Amino acid sequence: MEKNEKELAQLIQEISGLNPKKCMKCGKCSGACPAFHEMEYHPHQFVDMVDRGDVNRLLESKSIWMCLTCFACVERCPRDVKPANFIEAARLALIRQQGCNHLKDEAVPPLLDEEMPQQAIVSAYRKFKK
Amino acid sequence: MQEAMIKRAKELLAEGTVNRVMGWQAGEFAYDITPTVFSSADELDKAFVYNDFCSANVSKYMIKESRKEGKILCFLKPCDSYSFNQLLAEHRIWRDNVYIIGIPSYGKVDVNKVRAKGVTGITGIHTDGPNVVVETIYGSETMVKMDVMEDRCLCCKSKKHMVYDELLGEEGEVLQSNRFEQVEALENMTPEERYEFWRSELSKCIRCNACRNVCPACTCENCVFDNPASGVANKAPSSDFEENMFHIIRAFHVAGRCTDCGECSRVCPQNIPLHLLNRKFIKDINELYGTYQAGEDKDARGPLTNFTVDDCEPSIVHHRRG
Amino acid sequence: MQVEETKEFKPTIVAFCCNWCSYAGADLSGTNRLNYPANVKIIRVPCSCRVNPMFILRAFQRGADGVILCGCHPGDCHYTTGNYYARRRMTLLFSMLDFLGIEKERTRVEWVSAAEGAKFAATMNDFVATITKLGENRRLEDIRCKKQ
Amino acid sequence: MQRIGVFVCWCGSNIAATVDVQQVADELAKEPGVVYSTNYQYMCSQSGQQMIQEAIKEHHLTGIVICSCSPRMHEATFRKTAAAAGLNSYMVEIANIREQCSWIHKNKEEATEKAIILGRAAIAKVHLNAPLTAGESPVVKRALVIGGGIAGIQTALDIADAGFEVDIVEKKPTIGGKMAQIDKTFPTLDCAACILTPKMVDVAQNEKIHIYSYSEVESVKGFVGNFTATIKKKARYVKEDVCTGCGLCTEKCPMKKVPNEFNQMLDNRTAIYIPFAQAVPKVATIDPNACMMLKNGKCGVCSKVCTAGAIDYTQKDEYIEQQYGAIVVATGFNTIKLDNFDEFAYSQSPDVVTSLEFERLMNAAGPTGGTLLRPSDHTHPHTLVFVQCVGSRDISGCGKPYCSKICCMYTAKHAMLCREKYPDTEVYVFYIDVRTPGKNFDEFYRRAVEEYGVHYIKGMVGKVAPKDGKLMVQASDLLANDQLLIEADMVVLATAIEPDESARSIATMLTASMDTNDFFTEAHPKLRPVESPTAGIFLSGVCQGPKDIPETVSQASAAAAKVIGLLVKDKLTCNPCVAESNELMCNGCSACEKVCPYGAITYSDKEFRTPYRTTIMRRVASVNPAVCQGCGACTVACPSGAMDLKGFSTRQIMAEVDAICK
Amino acid sequence: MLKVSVDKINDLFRAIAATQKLYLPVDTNAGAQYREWSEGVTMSQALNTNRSAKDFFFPQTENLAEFKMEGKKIEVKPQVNEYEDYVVFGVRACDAASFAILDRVFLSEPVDTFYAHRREHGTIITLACNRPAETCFCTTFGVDPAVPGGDVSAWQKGEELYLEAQTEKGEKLLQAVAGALSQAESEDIEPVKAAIRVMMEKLPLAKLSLKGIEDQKMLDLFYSDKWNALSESCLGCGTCTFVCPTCQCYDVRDFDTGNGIQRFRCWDSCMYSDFTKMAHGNIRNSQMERFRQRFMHKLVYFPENNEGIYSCVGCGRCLAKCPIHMNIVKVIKTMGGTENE
Repeated sequence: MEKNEKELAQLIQEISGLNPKKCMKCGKCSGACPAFHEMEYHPHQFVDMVDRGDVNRLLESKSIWMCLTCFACVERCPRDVKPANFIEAARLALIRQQGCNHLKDEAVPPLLDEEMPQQAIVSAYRKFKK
Repeated sequence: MQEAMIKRAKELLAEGTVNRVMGWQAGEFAYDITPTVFSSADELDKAFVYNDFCSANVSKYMIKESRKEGKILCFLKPCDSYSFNQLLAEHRIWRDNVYIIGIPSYGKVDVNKVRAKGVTGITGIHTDGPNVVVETIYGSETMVKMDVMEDRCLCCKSKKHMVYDELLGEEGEVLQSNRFEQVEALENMTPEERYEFWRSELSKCIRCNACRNVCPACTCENCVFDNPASGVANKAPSSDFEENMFHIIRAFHVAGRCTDCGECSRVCPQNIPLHLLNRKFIKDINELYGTYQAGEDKDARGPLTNFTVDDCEPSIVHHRRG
Repeated sequence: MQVEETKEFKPTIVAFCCNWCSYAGADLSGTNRLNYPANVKIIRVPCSCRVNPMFILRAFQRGADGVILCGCHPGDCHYTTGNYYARRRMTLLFSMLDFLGIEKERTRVEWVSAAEGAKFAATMNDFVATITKLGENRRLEDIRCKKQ
Repeated sequence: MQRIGVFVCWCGSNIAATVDVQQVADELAKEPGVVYSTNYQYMCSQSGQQMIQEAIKEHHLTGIVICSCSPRMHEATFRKTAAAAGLNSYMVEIANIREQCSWIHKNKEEATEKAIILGRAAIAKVHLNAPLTAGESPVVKRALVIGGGIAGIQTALDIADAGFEVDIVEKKPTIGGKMAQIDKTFPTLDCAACILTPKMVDVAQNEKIHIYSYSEVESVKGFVGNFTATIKKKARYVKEDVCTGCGLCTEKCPMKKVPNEFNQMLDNRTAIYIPFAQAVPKVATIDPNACMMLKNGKCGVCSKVCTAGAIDYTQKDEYIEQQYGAIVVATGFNTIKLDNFDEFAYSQSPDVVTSLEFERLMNAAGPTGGTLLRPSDHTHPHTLVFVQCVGSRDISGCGKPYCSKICCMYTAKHAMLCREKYPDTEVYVFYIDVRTPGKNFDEFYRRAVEEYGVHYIKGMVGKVAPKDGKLMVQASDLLANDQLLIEADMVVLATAIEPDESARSIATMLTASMDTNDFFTEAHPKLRPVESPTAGIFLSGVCQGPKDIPETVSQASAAAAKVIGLLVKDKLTCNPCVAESNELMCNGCSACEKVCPYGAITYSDKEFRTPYRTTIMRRVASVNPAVCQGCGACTVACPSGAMDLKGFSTRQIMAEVDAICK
Repeated sequence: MLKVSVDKINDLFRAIAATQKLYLPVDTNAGAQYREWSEGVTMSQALNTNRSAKDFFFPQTENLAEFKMEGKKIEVKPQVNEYEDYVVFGVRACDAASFAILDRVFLSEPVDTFYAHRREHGTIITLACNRPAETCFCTTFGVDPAVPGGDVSAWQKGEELYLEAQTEKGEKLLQAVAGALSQAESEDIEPVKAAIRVMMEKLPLAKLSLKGIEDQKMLDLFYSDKWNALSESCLGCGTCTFVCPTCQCYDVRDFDTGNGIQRFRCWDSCMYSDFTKMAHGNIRNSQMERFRQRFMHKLVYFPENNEGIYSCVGCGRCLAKCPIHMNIVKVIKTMGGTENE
């Protein structure tokens, strides 16, 4: 069921319902992005990567989780491309790849804080596993 | 309602606002109502009626009447008001000469449906709550009004008046109607079935022109079918083609202007569901060019005298449905 | 050989072409010697918006098996807006014919520019093939006009 | 019954090789009404034409059918031939048996059969042809130019040069338009005023040109060659012919705090004002919204100081009716409002300016006398950021979907001028694409980069935030894949341009079509770029689409050439194949009027006789044959068949259909 | 007098249909219409058909001649029809009475051969009206629905159908199908007749009389100002004329088939604006005149020329079908027709 890269890019487009081809590569999204420096790939690159079908790198990158979803890029984009929607779509696509789980089971333990209450861990599992 | 209408009409006559009243006149058997122009209080008292059989759309008469001397009072049911408004849009009525009173309509009764229940020798009919009581020489019968209501009233599109100077009774709302159901049913048939359906319907046509002459959108000085120079003139359905042609062109000429008042089907002596052709155009227009109700806004541009750059291509017909 | 050919169904096709684009396109396909069947006969009209639904019905009445309307591409109309109106009229007319159960393949609209001689020929070839497959027009014929 | 002659052309072997021309001629001879039928090698040749003419005379032909090449080739030829023989040119029909028959079919039998059918169709049509005479309409030898910017000025000068009267209607108190506000022009960097003002003077001094300044076109009626325009001359409360333009009143006026629109509101003017020193006409105008005297009758200073006695507080709007043969639209443009672009802090900081404001700030006649100073504190800016494509190429709905075309070049100009005048400034230009197609344009841009050291950064500004008197500009640098934060003193926005707000109502007045962006549509995008589809309406300058000055001037001259071409004619010959309304059948529904692209159809109430000596008033359509172009849209819109098209009448087309389907 | 049981009526139909075509009223979605009988077709119980029975002799359109054209040659080909015998079953008294009126027009010199042939080949079986409707007023014109006329008259009494030949043609038909019938007595149907007459008395229009019109001068009627109000809302459609059993006006038209001219005739209506339009124009320009023409013709001109016979049989179709419910009864009453006491 694993999708290849092209299909993934397609999926992201479908989820977002947007057309990355409309982008005229002005960079205003990245110019407006408050989380720019936290990201490995920047909003304009998201769009471009989805367009080119080069999404594996993107999905593996932490960048997509760095987006604050402040929608500055959506607001500013003159071409109605809405980069943030692609980012959200990329997140969803990734989650779908993981059986609709936000995290893989094995990825959880290293994230745990020793002092984290038991209840939080359980509710986290509830939250992140479907 | 009838009393209120007569009262108001008399007032307007008395104060000189109008000198005539367009209304409905009682006939021989309760259901045979004739649209009539009344010019005195006496006449109104004698014969003015407003009941479940006053189904004739009187808006078309205003073309002629509004050009006469003095102002005429015209009672319009909600669906008539759409036709009236459309005629205004087409500059056919001189608005200044008409005083309009909007009146409610609670659905008209189709005497043919009453007869279809095997009732004959009708001497009187009156509404009794949800029922209709029919007096005949063979006795009296009670039937549910909904069962004998005109088809067009069963899928009424609006109870709201589009144009009026004053209203009697309560104003209604534009309704969510299921009036396209029959069109849809036909669309879902195979072309062969549709062809058979229309052939059997249209072959009944006797070209009496009642549909055309009653239609408030058909107001041409000289109809193309009466004009030998038009190349399509004919008097009789002398071949299958002529039957099709008459009804296609009739519907096409009113496309975008037809308010769906349903008079064409009401008057057809051969019970051909002619309104379905008009409704098909309305449905297509709504689906392809955005919802448009003729007669709703007299300043709106009709769908066939308008376009957008991104209109669908005619080939859409080839792709839609089978 | 000859006998066989006469038996074969040869549809009558009427093509309404606007003077400025499609008629010129048809001329161009002639200039470029691009073949299409001889059953296609062209009627020149100033603009696709001159074509009245009555003309199309008339053609069927008189024995046409297919009617095609060609005009300038939307946006290129010599009269700026004519083909937009034609587009709406024809869409509604074709839909109505379909509603009456008349084969929708018998009517078509194509936009052919003055430069598209090849498209004109290809369109006509395709249309003739479609109509030939469909057979004679029976549902919108007038028996009085049939050749006896 | 017509007497029809049929002439079948061989076109050498072009037709004759695949079509049996003899058979075609023989078969067509049998058609009802055909009294003469022949074939010949080259019908279009001198001898072929002679043959036709002789046949017309000898056989008293009332109509002829030529079976030959496409009517697009020789229809005109054969029409002339017929006319020379005394037959009406419109009694000629062509059966296209070359392009649409012999050239596409290989089988001779098939091709011959088709040629015969095409011939029959032409015969059927010619049976119903009626002699048509091309109508004539006189041409008023005067042109109206709406708009007095450089486009209008150039058009007016060129038309006047050819000896025709021209009226310019300008809504502002002076002509000159946007160009008068500009400092320098690209790519030569010569001063706009230096090249514009002499032209303005030319206009003022040209006897053939009349300027209606501070005026608007109120209504336009009529059609090509014969328009009647009503011009509203707004009251300026100063007698134009008396005012000497000395300017004393403007010095004395106590109402000094009126924002100065000529300087883009960057400074103030008085209530009575002359927009700028070289204004034409150089006449003062009282702003009725600011003048104390006009508002509450207290003041009257200007009247007291005016030695010429030009002030007239009682002046009223004046309406002038004038006839024109042609109208040129030169309504120009404005920069868009920046309300939708909060991110650039335009409304928050006075140091964020549009490029047109920047022009004024750099202009020696501007509010700062040509010294570049920040509007906020009048200090010299050291870091300037230019943002391109502000509101252009925007499909999000905030701006305009098109490219405004001029911004790349003027931004390069601004950047270059800054660096030239103030070498101590750092200049950044954020661009998406730099578009410089034009003579010496790219060289100009490269000079800005290479010689003047302007920092061109591919990327867009995402946010401008005023902070401590500075402007924090956050932008992307796409090539470095970085986000920059620049501390700027000034930000200049290359604001998109849009058609002047008056354009829409003028288009409606003229029944000229517009696109969705309110630019006027040209009759043909390539081949008739300076004409509107509406006959007699011409387009000059940005009203048709974004343009720079050189392009505007060339278009202005082109429009003038077209106008001159029209005005030199004494009469216009109209295409006789126009629509015609049968009043007896018309029911006045307006369907035809709505689909007419030329506004050729008008309605009037007419009295008609009805039986028994009665009459009835009916609204009926009539077609102006001078305006109608003969598309036929109205004929189908008309449900009653009252509207028909001459030369392509319903009956003619149906006869062709019949003949073909037979 | 013969009879057949109603449940065996198909035997009778079968016997008739064996030798000639049989038409009878059949229920359709357009009311009862005459259709050819075949196995499985059942007769309508409706009082009357939507369209009148005149269609059998005077169809709505009928080809008269053809002009063949080839090039410049024209050949005239008269219409040749082959006529077959046929039977119409279930015609009501009113329609049967209308045939006599049509005959006066079409069979008087010069005889309309198309009509004459159809009339000759048709045998009419009438049916008495057991349940008359409110729109019926045939008695006003002397029609007795209890004695329906035709070539054969039929009465239904309970589960039996009684038949009696009225003409030679009828006699012949009944003889031919004698196998399907059994003998009966004439007195058997007297109660049916009586019952019908009782019902007729009860009808709302039973007392309608033309006495008041007969007494008036033709020109007084013609110039009466009542016509204006009566015709005011007339739509000018042809419904009344086309459903009328006695309207017999037609137009002769040419149709260009592309290969020649088809000359045909088709029903016309005096209500149409182009009715009797001539080169000079129209003789009746307003709808009032057209409206007046129709009723003056039926009630005054026709009787004037035909020994007092009205050109209306009181079938009531126009009462039921007029889109605006203006009809001959309202006209008669307004113009001075009285209630017969």
